[in-house]
Amino acid sequence: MTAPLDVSGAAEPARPDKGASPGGATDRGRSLGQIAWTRLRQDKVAMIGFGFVVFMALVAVCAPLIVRLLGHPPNEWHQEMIDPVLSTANAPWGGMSGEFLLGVEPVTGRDIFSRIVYGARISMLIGFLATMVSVVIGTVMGVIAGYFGGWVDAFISRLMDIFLAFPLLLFAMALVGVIPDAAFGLQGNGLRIAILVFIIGFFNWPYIGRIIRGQTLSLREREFVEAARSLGASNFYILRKELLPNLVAPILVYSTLLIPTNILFEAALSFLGVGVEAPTATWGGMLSEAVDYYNAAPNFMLAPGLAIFLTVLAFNLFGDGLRDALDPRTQS
Amino acid sequence: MSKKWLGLAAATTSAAMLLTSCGGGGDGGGGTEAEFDAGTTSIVNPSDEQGGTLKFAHSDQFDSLDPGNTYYAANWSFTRFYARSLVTYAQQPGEEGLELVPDLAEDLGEVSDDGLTWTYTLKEGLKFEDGTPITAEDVKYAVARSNFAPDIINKGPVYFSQLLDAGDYEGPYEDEDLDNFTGIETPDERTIEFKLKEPFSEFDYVAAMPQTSPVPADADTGDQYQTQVVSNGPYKFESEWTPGKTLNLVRNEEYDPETDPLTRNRPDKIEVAFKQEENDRDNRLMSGDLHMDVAGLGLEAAARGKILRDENLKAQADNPQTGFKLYFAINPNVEPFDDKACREAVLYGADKTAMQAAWGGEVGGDIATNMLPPSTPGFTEIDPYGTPEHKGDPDKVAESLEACGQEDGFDTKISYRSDRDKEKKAAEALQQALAEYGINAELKGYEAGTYTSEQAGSPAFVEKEELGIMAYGWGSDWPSGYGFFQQIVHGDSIKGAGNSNLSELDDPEINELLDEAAVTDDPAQREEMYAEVDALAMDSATLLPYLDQKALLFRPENVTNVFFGESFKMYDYSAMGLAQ
Amino acid sequence: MITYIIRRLFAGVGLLLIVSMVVFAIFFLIPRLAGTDADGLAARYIGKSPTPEAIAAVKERLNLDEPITVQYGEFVKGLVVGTEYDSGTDVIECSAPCFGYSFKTGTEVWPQLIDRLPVTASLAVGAAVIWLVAGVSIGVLSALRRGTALDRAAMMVALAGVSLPIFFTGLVSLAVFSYYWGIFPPGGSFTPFTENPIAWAHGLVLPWVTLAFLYAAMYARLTRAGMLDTMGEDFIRTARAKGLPERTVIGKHALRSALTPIITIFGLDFGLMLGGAVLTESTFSLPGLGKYAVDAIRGNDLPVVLGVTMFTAVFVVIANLIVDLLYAWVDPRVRVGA
Amino acid sequence: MTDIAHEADHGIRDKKGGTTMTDPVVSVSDLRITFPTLEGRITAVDGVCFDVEPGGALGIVGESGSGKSVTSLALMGLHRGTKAEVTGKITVAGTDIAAASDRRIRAMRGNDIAMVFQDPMSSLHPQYTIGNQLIEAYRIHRPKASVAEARKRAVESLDRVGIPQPARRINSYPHEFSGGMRQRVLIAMGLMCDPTVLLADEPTTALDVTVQAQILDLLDDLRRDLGMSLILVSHDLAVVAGSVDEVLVMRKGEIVERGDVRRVLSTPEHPYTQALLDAVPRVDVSRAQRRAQVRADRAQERHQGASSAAAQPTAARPVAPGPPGSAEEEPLLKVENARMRFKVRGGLFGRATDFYAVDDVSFDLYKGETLGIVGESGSGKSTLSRMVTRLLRPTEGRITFEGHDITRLPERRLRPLRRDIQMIFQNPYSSLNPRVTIGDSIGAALRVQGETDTKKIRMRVQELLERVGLESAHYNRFPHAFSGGQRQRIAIARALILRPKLVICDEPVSALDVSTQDQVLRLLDELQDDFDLTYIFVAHDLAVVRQVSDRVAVMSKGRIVEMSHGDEVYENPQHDYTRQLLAAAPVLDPEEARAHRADRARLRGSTDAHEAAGSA
Repeated sequence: MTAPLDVSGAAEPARPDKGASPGGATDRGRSLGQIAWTRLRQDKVAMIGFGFVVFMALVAVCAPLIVRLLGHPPNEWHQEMIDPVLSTANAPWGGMSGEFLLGVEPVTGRDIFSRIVYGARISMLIGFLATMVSVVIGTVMGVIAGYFGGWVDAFISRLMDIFLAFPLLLFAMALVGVIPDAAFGLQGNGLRIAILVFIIGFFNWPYIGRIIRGQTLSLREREFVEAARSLGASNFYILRKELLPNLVAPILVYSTLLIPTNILFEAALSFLGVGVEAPTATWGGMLSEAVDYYNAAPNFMLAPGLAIFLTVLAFNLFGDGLRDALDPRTQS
Repeated sequence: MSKKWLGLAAATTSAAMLLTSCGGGGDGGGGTEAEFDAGTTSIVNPSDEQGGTLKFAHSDQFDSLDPGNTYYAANWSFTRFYARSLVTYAQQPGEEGLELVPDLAEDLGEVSDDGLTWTYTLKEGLKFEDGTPITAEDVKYAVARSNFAPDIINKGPVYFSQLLDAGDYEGPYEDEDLDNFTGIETPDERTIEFKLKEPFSEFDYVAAMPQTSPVPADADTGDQYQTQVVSNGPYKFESEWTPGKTLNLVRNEEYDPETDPLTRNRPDKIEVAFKQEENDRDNRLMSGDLHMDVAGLGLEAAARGKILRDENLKAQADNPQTGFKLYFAINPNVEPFDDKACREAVLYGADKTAMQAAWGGEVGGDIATNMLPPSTPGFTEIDPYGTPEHKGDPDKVAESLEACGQEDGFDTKISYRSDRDKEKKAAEALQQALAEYGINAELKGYEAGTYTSEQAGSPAFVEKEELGIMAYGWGSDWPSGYGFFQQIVHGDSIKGAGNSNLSELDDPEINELLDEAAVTDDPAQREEMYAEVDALAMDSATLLPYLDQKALLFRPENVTNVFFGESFKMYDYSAMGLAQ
Repeated sequence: MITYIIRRLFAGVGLLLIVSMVVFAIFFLIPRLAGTDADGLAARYIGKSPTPEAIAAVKERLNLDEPITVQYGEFVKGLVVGTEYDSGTDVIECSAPCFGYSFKTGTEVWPQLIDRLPVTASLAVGAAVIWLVAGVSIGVLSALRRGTALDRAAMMVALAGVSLPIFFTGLVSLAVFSYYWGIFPPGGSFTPFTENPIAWAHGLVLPWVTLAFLYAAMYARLTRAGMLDTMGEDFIRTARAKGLPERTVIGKHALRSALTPIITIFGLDFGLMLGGAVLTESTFSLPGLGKYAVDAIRGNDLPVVLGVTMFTAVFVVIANLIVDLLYAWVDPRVRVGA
Repeated sequence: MTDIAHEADHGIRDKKGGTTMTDPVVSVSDLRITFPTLEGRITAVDGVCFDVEPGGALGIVGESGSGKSVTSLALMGLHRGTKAEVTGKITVAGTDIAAASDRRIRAMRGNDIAMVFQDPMSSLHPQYTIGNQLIEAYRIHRPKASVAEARKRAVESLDRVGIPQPARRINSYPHEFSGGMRQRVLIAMGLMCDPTVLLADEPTTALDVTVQAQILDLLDDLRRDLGMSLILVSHDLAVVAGSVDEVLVMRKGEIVERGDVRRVLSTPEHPYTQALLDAVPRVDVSRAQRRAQVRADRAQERHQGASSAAAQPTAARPVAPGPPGSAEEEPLLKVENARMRFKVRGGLFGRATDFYAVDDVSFDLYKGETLGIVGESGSGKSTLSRMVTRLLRPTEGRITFEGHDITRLPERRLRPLRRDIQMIFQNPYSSLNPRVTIGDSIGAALRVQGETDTKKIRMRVQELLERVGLESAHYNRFPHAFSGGQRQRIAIARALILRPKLVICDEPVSALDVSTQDQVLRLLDELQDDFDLTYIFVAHDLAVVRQVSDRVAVMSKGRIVEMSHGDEVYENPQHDYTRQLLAAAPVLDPEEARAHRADRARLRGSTDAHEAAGSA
């Protein structure tokens, strides 16, 4: 996936003894997190990514408001915009105008802008929630494997191998297809989203799990864990108070990098026709419908494609920046 | 030589175009001119030239090449190249194409006075591709294997097993003694007698199915038969075929055109490539590199846009009705549709123009107001739930809602096949239209592969999931009201799985009418009865027909004798040849 | 060494068994939990007119009434010793490894898999060559020119590469290069290499490049990170202190170290891809294993889905084994038995 | 091997080595090296000048951050292409490093001047055989030489540095060698082209003391036999003492003192050098002497600081407790026949074999005394200390603390015991959780033991922080804001917060600079007095152990080979291994160092075969 992230401090160089007064003037009394944040703020590219992520999150949250101001309800048909013979927009540029900012969908005449805005909700929601599922499962399994070692580690490691040997996309497709229509007290799109979140999250946990396991393995050997044990701390206390704070950085970084992966995964599933129920707008779904109109309505293809691209890029930029900021090796 | 000819052809088309644009065209007449929709009613490029390789492409693959094991119109049309049935459809454009003509049989079926025995006599001198003569036993065996061994061969229709009086015959694979199959008697080498349980006046249509194409028992390989079908038609398999691989047909030397009412031997070779990408297929069609889309479902959106914008290309396209009725079935066992008024609210609320748009606008289909397809003999236009411009009638909706006590509307579900984009869009259109009246429908997409077997086609599932409205489409197995209606409105056809009577309509009056039509000899009388069924079915307010589907078909210039066959609702492949 | 390989092969078989169990559970168990009974499952294999007789007959033929464990047992038996199918008139021998029999198309799954493998393999091998060459060289170059405009530009492109959904790049490239300009054939066509190598390559250029773009971007990032780590290693300083020219320092000392971990990742990626590049094959309608699987999932052709998944898992297991052996060869520290 | 046999001949040093006869091979003048950082450029080396004569030996000594390594890299021209800015003039074997072309520099590297790096594991490419790496070094400078020739040369070179069976071992990979052997390989690589100057940057820091002595002996030999100049860079004055003629002492990028090694070590001029020398623990200074010194210093401090400090709790304590055996009191800790077994996987079939890290160890420990445990890496000393703290459960034997058998107590019942036995770890960078404030780190012990009153915890932590020489305001800071020495103080505070009776110090100063080492040792001494502590002091450094221990146990291969009163062990060692260790210990006096070298050669004669087998 990406370059391994070392636990903060592991590769820290020995500092010259500066006498009785600790630290330089700059990092006096601040946590590593605060230092990382300062460094992150200096990384312009990462901050642009962060800005765009925040922007997309806002778009997703405020979708109804934005659409009310700038567009039409996402599922509203506008046949007056469609040529009855050709099925595509009856205005130039795919119907792009002040009224329809990104033009209209062929056949239905729905507002592409509104659908992109609403599509952000699905992408972001599933991206975030699925990542949380992966992170929770991955962290728990990774920490358990790394901390307890032995047969527990062997078992969990094999389990991760097995997961990695699965063609995930096929599995997810198959699973979404065979899942019941009402379960867990949910139905309709709520259930579909829950299932997508679970499946995407569930299949991706080994990626996080492996990293956390590795980190835990190296942390476990650190003397502060032994020190805690020699104070009489229980395993649970050590996991929670000693290991977890050190795992926050890698978890944060890999969550940030997993979100875009999951957004792409959701888009791919929608593209392959497995996703939330119509007529709910999703970027992947729009893209798959746009295939037929690549020449008559290129705006229909480009809009969702670029939406996915920019969002994923923004997350990646931010995640890369975050990793650099939290990486002790680049501290100098 | 050929270059000159092409240049000439190009000149003619542009002249025709000029004429069209001056408003002079349209009459068709001889119908040899290549103009838009000419192939729907007339033969384009008539020619008797032989030779060449006719190239077909399929975007997927046939359910089976075994003539006894297939249920797709395209395949029924295609198998005519190597599998002749007892009777078949005439090779004519327009309505004449719906007429039956004897093929292997000397004449159409002869029915006994009690209506229980249909007798066919094979022509003389008929041979399989290996030269062995075709006997009545071979036809009997073919029917036995295709209808009575559902564990092995189950993709085709099962009219014979429903109609024939065969007792508990277990099929040729379980019971190797064909004499135990009493549903068909073969008093001599050439006579075939079908013994029916009850009279059935339209039996000739059943006999026209490829299932009556003879199969030599010792060459049968069960469900593997499709890899090496023993031909009795003008072409045979070049070699053993592997499913998915390109199919090559070559001339069958044992075929005698004299015995054939059709001319179906123009090309030297026939080739079918499967799993061809649609857009690629369309481009190759337009370039003439490929001759036909064998599935006959029409062009994809990209090509459609291109053709409709380009008069030259448009002149090579036809836009006939496919005989498919697109409709929503409303299930009265799902609340609140137990109340007819609630069903009527849906019928009045539907915006059929939006649904038409979903299927590609005017090119995609004509707005339908009743169930029976217009090309069916006896079709009468009625519009019992008509609304202004087909866009829905707010007043009537409000009235109906009030009548069923749901003034503020209600919640329901609309199911559709998720991998069928147009059906999905039509369902969305209905959802949007109903939403305006407070009828909030949740869309439920299911895979087409399981839609009929497990979801919409399972009454238990429908009730459990409360699928009030279900998108569906239906085409007739043969061009009559019986063939169209029997499966979708007859109470007896309701099944636990694989049900097509989605509205679970079980109206004694309709059932009786259909049963009676089955034993009525006079076609005119039958047609009247079908129109009556049509009216009754509409009156049940459980069916919302919205479109008579149309396809935009393309015929490359180098293909001769192209016309739309009304029988299988696609170009008649058997007649085609290639310009040399 | 031999013992090690044998042990790994056994572990691989175990892995395959688990994979098959999971797939089996997904396709045979979950539909039942979702409320589909044996009748419904049987109806999937029947054409447009599933009569009760047909359903009963098919249920019996496919053992759908048997408990799932028995059905699974049959499947495994088929894999190990082969099995037989009744075609009606004959008994079809499906010899081991029998991946099952598609009742939808009336064909054995195994020959179908073998039939589609060349497509997927052509796609995977070609793309892999491109992405390895492009990704690694860009990564190395970027690392060596760290901080320069070249590095930044390359890394931005790489980041864009990993951020672009492959089906989008695929569609755009199809639209531009195939439909508008007509330089390359549209998807859907595959000419076997043995038939016409030029047409083979010509038809695969777009899928290759599309697929390789994503992976090249990933590998460029990985390589760069690996190179940067390696260039900071003590042994690089040693190599320089020996007086080695920079070319040797990088080409011999740095690259070997930096590329070693990439072998593992490549093995897994390549193994998975041999089981079908689902999105690429779908976008370009290439008749490979991925497309086969997607079609099978859509058409509910369970034996095929099971077959493709198992096939993929086999590739992954083999790829992992090869990678581990290769790794031991490249990096003496992990040599087995040490 | 033959060269080693003649080693005794080199006991007398060639005194002419340091005088000027020809042009210097290495000449550095006004060297200044700066690095850019986020807070602007920092100067790592500032105005350094020195010359090295042909055949001469120069030592560069300094603590971390003194700029000694940066200087040595500059000699190789290894700052080229980095962000470092180098000014001043460096000439190596006639090559002007600043002006020469890259090609010229490359021709010089390895050929005129060869460098031996600190960490032999990471300095060799792990994926190539050593032969490959040696041959490469030769052929790059002798392009006409055939592979066979280069290979022959490589075998010779390996033989020269004392690698047994060099013709066979040449095909081995670095990881197949022990640390000392790897360092020899690295030296052999340096010798491939007969360089004029050998530059060794901390060549022995990662090695055990006996191996360190061997490597230093080897370097000394080579220099003499091959007439090379040697530049030896180290943080340890004792390491350079016996190996160089001239020494530079660096501090913060500047040279604070230079001169003949004997002169600098005997009569240092600069206060920093003096302080440094004072801080170096001396193996010849006994526990009693040192304690007396510490107490005297402390009393003086107090006297100067506050005259009110009348009551000295230390005064009541004897300098050393009575002889252990004769004490009528119960021993605080009793270890009987303790064994610790680990399963080691390996072999073709992955069969596990048993390995005893601690094998049949017994000792008693009395209240108030300090037991030093000394041994080299792998001797089992750390395992033993973890058994005593019950971080490990002994496989066999018995451990009794205050009369209670704690050998097999379950984790839950151990909690009260944790109050009484505490541990101070070796690496203060790894023993403090970087994500937890030091206040929380120290307070964790109280919290784990059930204290819930946050205010109380805070108060006690701050109290203790001040006691170990930090400020109470540091409570909310994170470990990264502290230096190594300060971190170790924090670690000590954490160990003491529960007021334990027994503290096990596992190499508490080995990661620290010499001057800091001394401060921490003093602190430990003081605390022992103030808190009435009993110590087990585990270390590899003989001198450190001697200074803090009442009794000393020498461990080797899991066993205690010798245990007795501290001075007894040092002045009258009974076991061969102890003698080896003592002979290997670096000493500050150059003359004595030479005498030790001769001793070592004699000792080695008897154990040569054994050592060769052990390192394979």
